[in-house]
Amino acid sequence: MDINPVFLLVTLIKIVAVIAWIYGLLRVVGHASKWVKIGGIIVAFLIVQLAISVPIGSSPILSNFDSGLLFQACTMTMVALGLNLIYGFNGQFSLGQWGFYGIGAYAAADITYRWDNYDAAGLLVAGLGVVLVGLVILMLNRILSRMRGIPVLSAFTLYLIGVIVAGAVALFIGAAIGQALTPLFGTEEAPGFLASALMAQVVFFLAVLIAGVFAAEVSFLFGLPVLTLGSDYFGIATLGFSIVINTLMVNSDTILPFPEMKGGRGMVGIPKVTNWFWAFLFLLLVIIVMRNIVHSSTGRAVMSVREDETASKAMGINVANYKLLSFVVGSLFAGIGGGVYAHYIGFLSPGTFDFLVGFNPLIIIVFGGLGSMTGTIVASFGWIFFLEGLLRVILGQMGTEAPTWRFVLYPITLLLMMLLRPQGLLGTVEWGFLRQREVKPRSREESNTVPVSIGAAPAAK
Amino acid sequence: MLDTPTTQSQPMTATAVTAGTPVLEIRKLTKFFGGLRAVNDFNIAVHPGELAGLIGPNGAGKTTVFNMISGLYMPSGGEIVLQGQDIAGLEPFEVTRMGVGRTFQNIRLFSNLTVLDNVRIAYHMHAGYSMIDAIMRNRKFDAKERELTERAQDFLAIFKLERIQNELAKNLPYGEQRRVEIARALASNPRLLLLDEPAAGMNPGEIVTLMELIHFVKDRFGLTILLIEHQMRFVMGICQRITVMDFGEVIARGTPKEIQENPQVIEAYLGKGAAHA
Amino acid sequence: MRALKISSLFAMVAIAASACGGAATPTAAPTAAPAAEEPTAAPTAAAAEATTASEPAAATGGELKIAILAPLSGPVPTFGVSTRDGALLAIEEWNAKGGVNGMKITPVVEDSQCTPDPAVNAANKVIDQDGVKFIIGEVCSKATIPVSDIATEKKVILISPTSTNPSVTVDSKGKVKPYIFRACFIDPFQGTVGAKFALETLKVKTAFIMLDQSNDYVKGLAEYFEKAFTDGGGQVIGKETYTSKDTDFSAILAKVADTKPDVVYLPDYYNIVNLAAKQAKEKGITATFLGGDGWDSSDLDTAAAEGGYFTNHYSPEDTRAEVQNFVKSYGEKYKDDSGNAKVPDALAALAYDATNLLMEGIKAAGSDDTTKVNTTLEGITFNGISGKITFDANHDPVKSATILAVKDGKVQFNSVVNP
Amino acid sequence: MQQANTSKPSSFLARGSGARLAWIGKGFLIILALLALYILVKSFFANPQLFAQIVISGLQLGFVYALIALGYTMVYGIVRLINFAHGDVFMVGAFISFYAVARFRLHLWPAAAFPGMSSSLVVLIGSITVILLSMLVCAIMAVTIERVAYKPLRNAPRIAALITAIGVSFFLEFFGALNFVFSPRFIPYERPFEVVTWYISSGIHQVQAGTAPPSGAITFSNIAIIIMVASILMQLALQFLVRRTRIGKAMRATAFDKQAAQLMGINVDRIISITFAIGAAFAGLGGVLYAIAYPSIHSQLGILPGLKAFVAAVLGGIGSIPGAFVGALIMGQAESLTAGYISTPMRDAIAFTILILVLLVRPTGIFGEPEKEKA
Repeated sequence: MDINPVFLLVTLIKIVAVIAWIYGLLRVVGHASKWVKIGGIIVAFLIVQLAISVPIGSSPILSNFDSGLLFQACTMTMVALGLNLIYGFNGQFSLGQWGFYGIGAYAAADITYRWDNYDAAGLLVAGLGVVLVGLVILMLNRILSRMRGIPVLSAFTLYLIGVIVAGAVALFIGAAIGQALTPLFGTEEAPGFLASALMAQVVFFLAVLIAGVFAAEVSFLFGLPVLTLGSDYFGIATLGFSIVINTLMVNSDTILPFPEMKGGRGMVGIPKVTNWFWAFLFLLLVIIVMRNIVHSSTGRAVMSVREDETASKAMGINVANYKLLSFVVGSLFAGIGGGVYAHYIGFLSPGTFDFLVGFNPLIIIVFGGLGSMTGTIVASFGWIFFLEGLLRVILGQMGTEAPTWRFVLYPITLLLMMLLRPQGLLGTVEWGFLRQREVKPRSREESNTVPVSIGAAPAAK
Repeated sequence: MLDTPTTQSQPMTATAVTAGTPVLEIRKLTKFFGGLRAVNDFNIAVHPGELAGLIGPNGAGKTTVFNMISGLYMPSGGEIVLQGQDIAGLEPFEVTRMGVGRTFQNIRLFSNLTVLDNVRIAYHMHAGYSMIDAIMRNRKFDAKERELTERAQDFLAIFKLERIQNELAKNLPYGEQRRVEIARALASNPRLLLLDEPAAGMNPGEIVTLMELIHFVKDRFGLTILLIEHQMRFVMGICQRITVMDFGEVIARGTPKEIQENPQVIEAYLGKGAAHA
Repeated sequence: MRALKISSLFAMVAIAASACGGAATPTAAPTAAPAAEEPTAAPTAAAAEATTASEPAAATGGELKIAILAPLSGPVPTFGVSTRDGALLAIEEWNAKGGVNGMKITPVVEDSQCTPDPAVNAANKVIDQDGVKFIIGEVCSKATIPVSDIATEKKVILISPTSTNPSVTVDSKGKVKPYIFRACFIDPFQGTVGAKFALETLKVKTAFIMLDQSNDYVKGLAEYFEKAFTDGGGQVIGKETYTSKDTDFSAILAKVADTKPDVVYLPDYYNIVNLAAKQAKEKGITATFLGGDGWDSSDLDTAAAEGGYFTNHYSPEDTRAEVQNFVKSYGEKYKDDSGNAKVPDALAALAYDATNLLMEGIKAAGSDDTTKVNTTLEGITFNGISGKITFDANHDPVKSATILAVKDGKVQFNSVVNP
Repeated sequence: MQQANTSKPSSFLARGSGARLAWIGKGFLIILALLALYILVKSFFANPQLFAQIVISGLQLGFVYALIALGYTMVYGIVRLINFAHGDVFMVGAFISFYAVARFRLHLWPAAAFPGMSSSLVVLIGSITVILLSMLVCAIMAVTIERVAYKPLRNAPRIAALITAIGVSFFLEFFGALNFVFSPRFIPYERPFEVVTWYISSGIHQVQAGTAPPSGAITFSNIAIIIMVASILMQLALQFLVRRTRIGKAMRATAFDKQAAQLMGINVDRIISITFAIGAAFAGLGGVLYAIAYPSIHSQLGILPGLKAFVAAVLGGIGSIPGAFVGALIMGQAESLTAGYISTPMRDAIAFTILILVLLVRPTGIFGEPEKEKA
């Protein structure tokens, strides 16, 4: 086949346009005026929505191919931002992000699947279970944080027991009163309140949140003991975690009690609810929450742990807590990303969550620049649009043998990138909204301190 | 995680301590590293408002004592009583929250953060808003964050660092890094300040400035200071009482003058022959 | 400032909006599949987009684009290469005959990696960018399932040569997906044939099943083999699972040696057979190995599998003219590293059949209108390499199975079992 | 950990209230250990022959892991880099020997050069030649990789080198999968020598093809023995190298403090290259032996053994040579026993759970030195 320069050009233009769009969005969200902000977000949303849905000629600007990439980039951004919080901002080298992504995807898919199949009891158990487990964890956390010097393993065991009890209670309650809710679904012909189209959206929204929280709870349990390990050891333990999760997915129908997940065969029948609105909303939520955390006292504490644990401790920061916090929040983002992904693709298979693919978020955050949120976002979009978009278009045009070269070109790009820019694409540059607001130096007159006369600053410059 | 930093609106001066009761009293403090005895039967009492010095040759165990006070090392035995409470074996962050600030021998700044952030981090435990407030960016967050920032800037102003507050800590020259570190330690609102070789690597001119600075902050914030130092000139010029350590044990204590004349100290510093010379 | 509040406000507005139309957004996109095009003629980007779609379907003359989605990279590139080669051979032959309905066939090969996301991207790309209306692929069920949803939505005909998972052609509610077909028999048939062969021809009593839990194909075969074998009076005395990445089967084989079954059913791909059967031989296990079409490969270690039997779609030794011609032309077109003619494996044969099926369907429909092709395919009777193919109500092919024996270092034709 | 033996009743902190709960965590671990022990003991008494058989297969696996793990642990010890490409070097080792044997019949060269040589000697010399060739090629390749992909990043953040390691790993896997390189196929491996199996049943007998050994017999093969011997020899050789030679001293110095070593006149770059070369040579040997034991090779062959070996190195305490060895043996047994008695599909999951549990008890692995307390 001949190379078609127009295709290539269009694809390139699309990549540039997407990055420009991200830049615009971040600028607009960071704007001081409330109305510019609201308007800007809506415009940013509408631009893409129109490009997806309004055909020019008979095909929209963003075809299904492009919008598919867009959704994947959105979920990848969420996952990668979460990892950046864990690794980039808190310095904990984690390879387990992909596992939490998978947990989120399967959990959310399971909830909407149950909804789709009128399984009221199942829905109740899932919702209640996650809430109860969360409450138990919070409660135990309050109690245990008052005790001093409790060994991590003991705390872990107590949490584990608490979680198991909470899960059992949820199961019991769900089984007891779940059936009573079934009439709410109505019948196929006359759908009840729960089965309505609006509820599909609401259930999806809740499912994604619940999935995120569930991933966060798992990460809490796992992270509590494992975060006591040193950096590289922690990395290996998390790699192990994602492999364990993957194995459990493969055996979800035999070892775990989820026949609808069908183990290695892959879960089918997940309603494809994700559209641009949801992807955009969740992306925006994750970006905002992340930025608000990072640019706050909590965020500074998190970063201080990365910079110097000992000094951080000496500043009164409970290092273990902040490691756990960023790990849990990072996993929450991954779980949300997974939930959005599951409802975009409508099919889950353990192969998607293989540990080899799990290096991708790590590659992305290093590419974008560790500790740079903008870098992560741009790298996520750029990575998907390059590997799945541009490379596919180029190789597709170079004949029938060329596609086998895809994964030869990709690592070469990776190598060159790392050798040329080891600090990442954007270093620590942030755009618009994500930039820390510069604090103006206060002049001496403003400050309420007594002027000091301790001589000039030391001469050692 | 999930803990809310306690809102403590403490005045900038430390709460008055009844004169006579030591701020810090260490009794029979011992530390073994494996079979090696790093600190043996160490005793000291630091009284309110005092500027005490801890000196000794390299490897005498001074920093180990500091690390045990600030909770980085678990003592093998003994008591560390801070204002009537035994803090031995507490987590470092708990010790800091009880009012012990410290600097490090080899400067330990958060090097990829700005000077302002370095100081703000120290005030984190008194930030007064939770992560939820931060996520919601509510009024409480705005108010407290502003208060916290202004406070941090006050400290920077005291140390003449306000012009470079947005520089990354790693880009500062050595002397400024030292000052940032002291400012940061002070921002954690301590009653007792532990300074680990603050004058290391400074020239005589800088040392004079530093001495003035330490005197100033001590009076300004009503602090009690315990410092480790190598430079005799510095210690002799600033400390009221000095404890000398060698091989993990206290070999002398007294006023600078007494110490200067103590033959054991001279021997420890200059070797055996020197004392008889 | 209050970005979060604002975004939640925005969320509420948009929820209201999406409640009516949100879920429908994907389907709101125009479903008219873009037809064949001459992209180089398009002067600008926008025009290219437009031409992709607006040029009317060329019924006669012009170009017929067929996409081949195959895992050319990723975990199982070897399957992809065979599939691609088989399909390309068929396309070449049709082009040599002057194309279908006068249309020259242009293949579009895409790498789909046997993984959902890349497969979906590849499918979207060939449908949206290349304007393809017919897809051969994917090989792996886990990639074909999500692609089949897209194909159904876009009214694109998809024939998977080798995906055996029922969910490929039937959705989760049990409804048949229009436009989706497959060229291979599904697990129940093959598993049952294997069991019958063991019981009736080999006359064995006890069987040991080794299966890969994570591979639905293997699992399906094993399941139906077990059922048919037990129903037929045999006894399954052991069942052990492994994973596709395992290389060491000693622990399982120790159990096999311990239980001494008559046959070991190992319905996995040849690479696993090469390892497991070889290790079994070395451990002195004498049980007969029995397997499925996954064994079929020129890389099957015949020394390891010696004495074994497997069910397959076709045998290169089959004397039928179609088969012999196929084997000959495949060998002429594709050479292995040392320049010898390659013997097509089942994947190549099925891809070849799937492509021919599609062409016959298009030819019979008289146009490249996918709805018409769908109808003709449903009623087609096609004589392929892998036997006579008709489709049942679930778009699964009904055809015969071949049993092959590994004997004297060669794979030999044994018998044909009709459904 | 040492607890401060303070007897201060006035402490308002109620210190120790949490410490008194230490038994919960310990109890949890003990229950898990007892459970594992129970399964093992029960299985042993249920069928001792089967148990022995499974242990033997675990040993074989463990010794192969040990060969790969040595490379991981050496490289990590010196440059603190998790060399993800190491598993793929292992794969290349297997392929080199495949080409040497299947294409160039290199394993038969003594017969061609010295006609009349006894066939067993031909096999012996031929096989050793093939193995040495593989080791050499792997060593050269690893040094090249180090020069191209890691050395320029020595002063960059550690993660950059890790990403290039992943990149190199992908490159080797997928470049190898190209048709004109190793091809994407699973290739039946032609062995330079045949595997002979013996069984123990009132004496040691050779297993004849097509006849089953009597029930209850324990079988073992020559390749298992070769792997074990080679692995132990290499381990000893490495210990000797590191402990007794100048290069070894330089290696230890470099591992301890790169800058100080440089000041002492040690050519750090050379030492790092040598380390990579030695590690890769072991991987190459492992690759050949692995391919002989499990004779089906493909371009992604190295991923899983590489990963397992790496985990083994971590388990034993990364940076420690005996640690890698012991870790690999534990890993092999864990896998084999899990597959045999608990659940094959959960084999990797359980192996990793063991790793995590061991790390919780000993945070730097079994032989790892505790991380320095720093202040």
